[in-house]
Amino acid sequence: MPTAATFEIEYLQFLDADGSLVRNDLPAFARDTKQLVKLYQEMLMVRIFDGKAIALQRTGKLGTYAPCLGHEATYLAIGSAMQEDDVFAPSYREYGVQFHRGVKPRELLLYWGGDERGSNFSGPAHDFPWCVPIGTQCLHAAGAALAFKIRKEPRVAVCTIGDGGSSKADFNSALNVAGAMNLPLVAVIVNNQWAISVPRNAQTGARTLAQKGIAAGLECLQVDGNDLIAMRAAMDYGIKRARHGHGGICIEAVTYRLSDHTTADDARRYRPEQEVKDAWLREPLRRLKTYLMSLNAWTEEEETAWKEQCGRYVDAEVNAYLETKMPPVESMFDFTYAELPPDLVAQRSEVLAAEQAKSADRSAAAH
Amino acid sequence: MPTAATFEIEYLQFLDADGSLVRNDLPAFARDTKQLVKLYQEMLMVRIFDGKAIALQRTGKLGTYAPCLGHEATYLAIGSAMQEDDVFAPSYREYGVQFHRGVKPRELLLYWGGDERGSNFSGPAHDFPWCVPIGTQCLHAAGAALAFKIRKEPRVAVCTIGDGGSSKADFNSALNVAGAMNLPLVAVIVNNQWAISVPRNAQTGARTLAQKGIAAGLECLQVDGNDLIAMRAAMDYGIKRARHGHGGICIEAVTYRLSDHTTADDARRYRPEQEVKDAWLREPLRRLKTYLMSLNAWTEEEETAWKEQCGRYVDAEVNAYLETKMPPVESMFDFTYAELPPDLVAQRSEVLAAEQAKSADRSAAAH
Amino acid sequence: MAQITLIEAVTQALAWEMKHDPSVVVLGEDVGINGGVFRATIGLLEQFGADRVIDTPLDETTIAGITVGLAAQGMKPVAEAQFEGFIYGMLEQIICHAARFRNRTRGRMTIPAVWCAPWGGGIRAPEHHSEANEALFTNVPGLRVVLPSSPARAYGLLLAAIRDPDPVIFFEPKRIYRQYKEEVPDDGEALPLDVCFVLRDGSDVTLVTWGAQVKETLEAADALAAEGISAEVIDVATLKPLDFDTIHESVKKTGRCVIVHEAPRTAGFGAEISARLAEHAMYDLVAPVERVTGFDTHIPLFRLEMKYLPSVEKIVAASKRTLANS
Amino acid sequence: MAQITLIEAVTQALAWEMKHDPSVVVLGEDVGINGGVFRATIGLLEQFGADRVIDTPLDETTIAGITVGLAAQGMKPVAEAQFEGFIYGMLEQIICHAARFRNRTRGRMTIPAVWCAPWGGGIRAPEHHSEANEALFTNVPGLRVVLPSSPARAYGLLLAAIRDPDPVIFFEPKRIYRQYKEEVPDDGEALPLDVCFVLRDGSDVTLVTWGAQVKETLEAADALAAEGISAEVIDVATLKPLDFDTIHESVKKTGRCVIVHEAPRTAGFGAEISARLAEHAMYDLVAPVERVTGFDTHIPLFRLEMKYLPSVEKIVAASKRTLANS
Ligand SMILES: Cc1ncc(C[n+]2csc(CCOP(=O)(O)OP(=O)(O)O)c2C)c(N)n1
Ligand SMILES: Cc1ncc(C[n+]2csc(CCOP(=O)(O)OP(=O)(O)O)c2C)c(N)n1
Ligand SMILES: [Mg+2]
Ligand SMILES: [Mg+2]
Repeated sequence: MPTAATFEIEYLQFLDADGSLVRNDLPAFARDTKQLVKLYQEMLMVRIFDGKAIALQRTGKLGTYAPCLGHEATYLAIGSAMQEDDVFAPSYREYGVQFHRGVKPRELLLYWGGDERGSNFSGPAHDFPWCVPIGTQCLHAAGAALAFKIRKEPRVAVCTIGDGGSSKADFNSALNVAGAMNLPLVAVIVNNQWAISVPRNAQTGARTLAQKGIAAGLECLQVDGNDLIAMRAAMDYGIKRARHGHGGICIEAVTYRLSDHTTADDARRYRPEQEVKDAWLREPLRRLKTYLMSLNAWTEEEETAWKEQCGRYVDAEVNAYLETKMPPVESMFDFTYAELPPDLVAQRSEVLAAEQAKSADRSAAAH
Repeated sequence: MPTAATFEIEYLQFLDADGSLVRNDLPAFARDTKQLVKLYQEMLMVRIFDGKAIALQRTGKLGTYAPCLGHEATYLAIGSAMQEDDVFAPSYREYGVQFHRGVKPRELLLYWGGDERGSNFSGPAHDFPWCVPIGTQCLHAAGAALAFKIRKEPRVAVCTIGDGGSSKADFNSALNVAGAMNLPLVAVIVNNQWAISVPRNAQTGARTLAQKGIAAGLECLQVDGNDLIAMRAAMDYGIKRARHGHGGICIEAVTYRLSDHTTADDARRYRPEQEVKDAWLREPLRRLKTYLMSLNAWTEEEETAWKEQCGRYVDAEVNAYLETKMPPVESMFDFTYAELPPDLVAQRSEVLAAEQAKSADRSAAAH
Repeated sequence: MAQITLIEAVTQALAWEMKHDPSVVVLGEDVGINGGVFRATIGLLEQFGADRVIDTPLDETTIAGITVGLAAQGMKPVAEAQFEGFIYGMLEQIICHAARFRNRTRGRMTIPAVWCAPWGGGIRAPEHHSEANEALFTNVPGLRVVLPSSPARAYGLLLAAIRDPDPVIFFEPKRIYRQYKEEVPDDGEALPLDVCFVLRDGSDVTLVTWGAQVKETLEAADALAAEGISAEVIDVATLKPLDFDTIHESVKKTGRCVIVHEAPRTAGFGAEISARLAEHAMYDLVAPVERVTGFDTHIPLFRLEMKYLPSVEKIVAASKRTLANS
Repeated sequence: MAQITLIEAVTQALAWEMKHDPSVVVLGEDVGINGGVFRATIGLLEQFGADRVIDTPLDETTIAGITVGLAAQGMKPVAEAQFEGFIYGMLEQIICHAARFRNRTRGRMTIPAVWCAPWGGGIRAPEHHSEANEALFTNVPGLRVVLPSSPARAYGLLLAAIRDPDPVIFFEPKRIYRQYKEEVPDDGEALPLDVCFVLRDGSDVTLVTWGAQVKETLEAADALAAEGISAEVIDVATLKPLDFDTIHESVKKTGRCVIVHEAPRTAGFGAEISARLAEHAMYDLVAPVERVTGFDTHIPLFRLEMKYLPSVEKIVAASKRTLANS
């Protein structure tokens, strides 16, 4: 039969699980070992923060928390490939991207600590807040990309989504509109193999998740998401295309969720221990460290020193979080509309009155 | 770079626009010219009905109507390839499929005539009613397919969707779940090039619509939807695979909407006349007629006689429709729940009382 | 100055605001070359180009989601659902994001967007083209819900909706799109989004309504007047946030209230107005509040739809009941 | 006989019905091996297999749509939204199809399906895990909306919901999933879907509520009793269709009514109850109806959420106002 169309999806990897190069066409940025070291340090920082956050939750000082253990390479690749005025639309665990873009750990903790002020963060003001409704952030990124196109700004919108989220209607809609309107959208599927208890193969019959982009006429690429170099190369490629008006791309970052889904989850209920053990052999930090040490660009001493520095930094951030005062009760009203309508004004003063009465009682009782 | 996956989408055509065979591996059914003649006759009947329905609307005897001019081959191929106990989930203009499955023109007219009773039709009771919210019917078909799989019934669910509808989130969700669960779903994209005023290329950047199935890991096929033989061969192929547990397929039927979108639309506002003229050269009836006449299986005399027969049949159906009494006013309540709750009982008697009062007034006035 | 219809007023407002604010864009299905299936956007493509009058792929989820993205990045999108009955695919984005971004980010990111849709029954349209589903939005904090009922109010309220810094649901009563024309100066003057409009003064009974039912309600007021009953008619116009004071003031005067809407009665927005009267006007009321509404059924296909919709007769009868009861 | 919690009663009802009706299937995200994020479906996969306990792809549109398809083809699906805050992607299918198929086809095709979701706030969960959005459904004809508030009612009402020939929205008040245990015989006995439950008799004031607020409302009744005020407590349980008679009978006796719900006040379902009282019980009421509800804001993240939710204090204060006023 005549052929209507053919497609090919490539797989990109530079560093294998053991930290040896599998190809010799290293991209320019990767020849700058200083930069690689810096990114490795940031990856390590994220991991240390992650562990600390879990500890906080376990001791009742934080609400439910979604760890990012194992995703560090993917996230730092995304963060470092983006420019400040590009827009990032995350789901809820892309801390590596966000720290690189200026979000403070204390803000992240505030968010998971049940305080809206965490989303008013120090990262770029045009970056989107954490997004809990799966997939919906991808359309925000597409809308941002459309705004850039309309205003003829050389900016790119990047969104991240999980393997589970790649099943969500919104994600496919975002890819489709990006293709239909030739938008500067870089969509990264962070395939960590699990959507809570549902394995990647239960999400779709597609051989790769990257091929979701074919339905939208987008460029597609599958990448070893545990390989910082490959992932960064993929992001550089996709962002450059998008910034120059060549349209969107769908990148599948193949990685693994080494942690529970969140602190409210117990992965042992549904996930074979052996699978996790094997995944640890492919995790992103070890291989990059090996590679950097093979170049004599990093030493165990530096590692130890850096870990201590991270510990101090994270502790300081945690204390800043713990010392944040409760938000005033009226703040629950103040951001519902730009201007409070009469109903809300009345409800607001009702609450304030009640609060004052209570504290009056308390102080009365005190005397 | 290593390749993660490759895909190829084939294009299927047997009869070209002029009615000559472009390949010699005719499928078995197509060698049975009697059957081809019968299907040609049904296509002609649909076209004659279509024109009549438009005339009814123009003369105020019908509500808004969605014609199917140009889609006849696609529809009869689908209808004739399905078994009675397969399930069909249409959008709103697949009359050729439905007539073949036993829906009566009078029922169709009742529906467009603003009467719910039209959807309680004589076709298979398990077939879905017309579906106005674009794309949603595809998930009904997927659900039906899942029911068959759970009950281990060798049945297939077929849904149709437009080129515009192929952008709708639900459609992609239906393909994805069919792939993920290996469901017997045959999804046919009836690509008639227009979604009201929006051309196919504004819907997606995808080169073919068939490739939407790649995102879901489905088999994909692009077909000349104006070629009854190719379209029927594609349906036979897809239905057989599905029935034998080999999973779903996404078939793009390339055709053309020769009419306005509906009687409420004026395509001249947005569509070049020349494009329509050219499309008429590829329309499905002419080529099949030419082919059948070249086989001496059909003559002008038979054509004339058959047209008259269709005319009489359609007129009878139209009269049956026109003679249908208004539904009783209380019928607006009676199918809201299996059993009417007190509120509705009260509202229902309220209405009946008002109606009786009115008719009392009228008869009083009459004396 | 030209006399224009309600839908022409919608177009006029869009054109004015697009001319004066480059950040305003219109997006939806068939809003471009076709000018919308009701012609609400006719001429805009020619005037403002395809970058600002955007035909989207056929997916309400897409439209709603990119609208949030556009608005979050400094644009002022006016998104159209082709009919109110197709707005459901937009709800996750409207409820989870448009209505919440300001609150979620403590004001860092806001969504100054408008969602328009032709609304309501009575035009002999196919299924899903005749809903009155405003109650989907009136319980959602952070939204405004607006329903104009005249050319002038359509113009002024749509301008206000586009300029409002928060998301607005703007339902257009399609049954009265072309009911009558009136002079609507194209002066860019917005109307307030936080008041009800008293369309007719009266002393015996207050008739409260919105959207296309304003037509029947005013006709009912005439019929009542002919029988010496003086009805005050209020067009709520902005359902959320509700200007209850105007309604309350009127009921203080009349002591009676009939609420008219075409949505199903149970948990329709009329319930909120009736509830507030029960809570704040109990001692002003001399008769129980009445609701004249659609029934608790789906609006029937068009052979029966007029039997479903509130009628002048029903409004008159309900008004008389409030008078009989006292 | 074992004492079980509300969520264990949900599981017990699902298991009973799946055992006795092979057409019942459960589908949703993480309902399989994980047994649901709250363990509502724990053990079902082992008992009934992957054909009947179905982990779906992560897409609410998919879940809702295939649920309609399954139900239309002879199955009785119980679809789960992982949280009420993720149900929006299901609305088009629920409103346009589940609620309408019987009417659309004149009874030829019906949708005997149940949509379950954990519902409401107060568990210190992340954003979108604490909504009370029942008002999205109560204005939609063809639906039933059910909210159990005890293990026994969860068991009996869920059985009734699954057996009901029409679509049912079944919200589970997650805050009281494990509040207390009670004996719930696993006897397959369903409870009626069309009545309110009078949980406590009283003569001075009627407290009407549903879901998790039943807890605070009963505590408020105790507090009032301690001050010599006799409060009747009604659990509405089935919001739609509403059993207004039971509420009306109570108010005839008490002359006072306080409605308690955690959803935002404006256009929350409390408005419908208040409205019906205004319309049918005006002469029975000796004091204006009161509503104690969530504010017209989004429920805050958990640092402030308890300040948002109705409290025993607020219910007691409102009850006293109804007494002071007369
Ligand atoms: C619309 C919606 N449905 C359900 C959920 C509940 N939920 C939160 S995370 C999650 C799994 C997400 O898996 P994946 O997309 O793979 O991302 P990951 O958490 O693995 O990074 C689910 C079902 C949600 N947040 N939003
Ligand atoms: C969810 C939804 N959105 C919008 C519409 C309005 N509408 C009806 S038909 C149509 C175009 C459909 O085009 P296509 O899918 O190509 O099918 P065709 O009519 O060409 O057969 C639109 C936008 C609808 N019916 N449902
Ligand atoms: Mg995942
Ligand atoms: Mg089309």
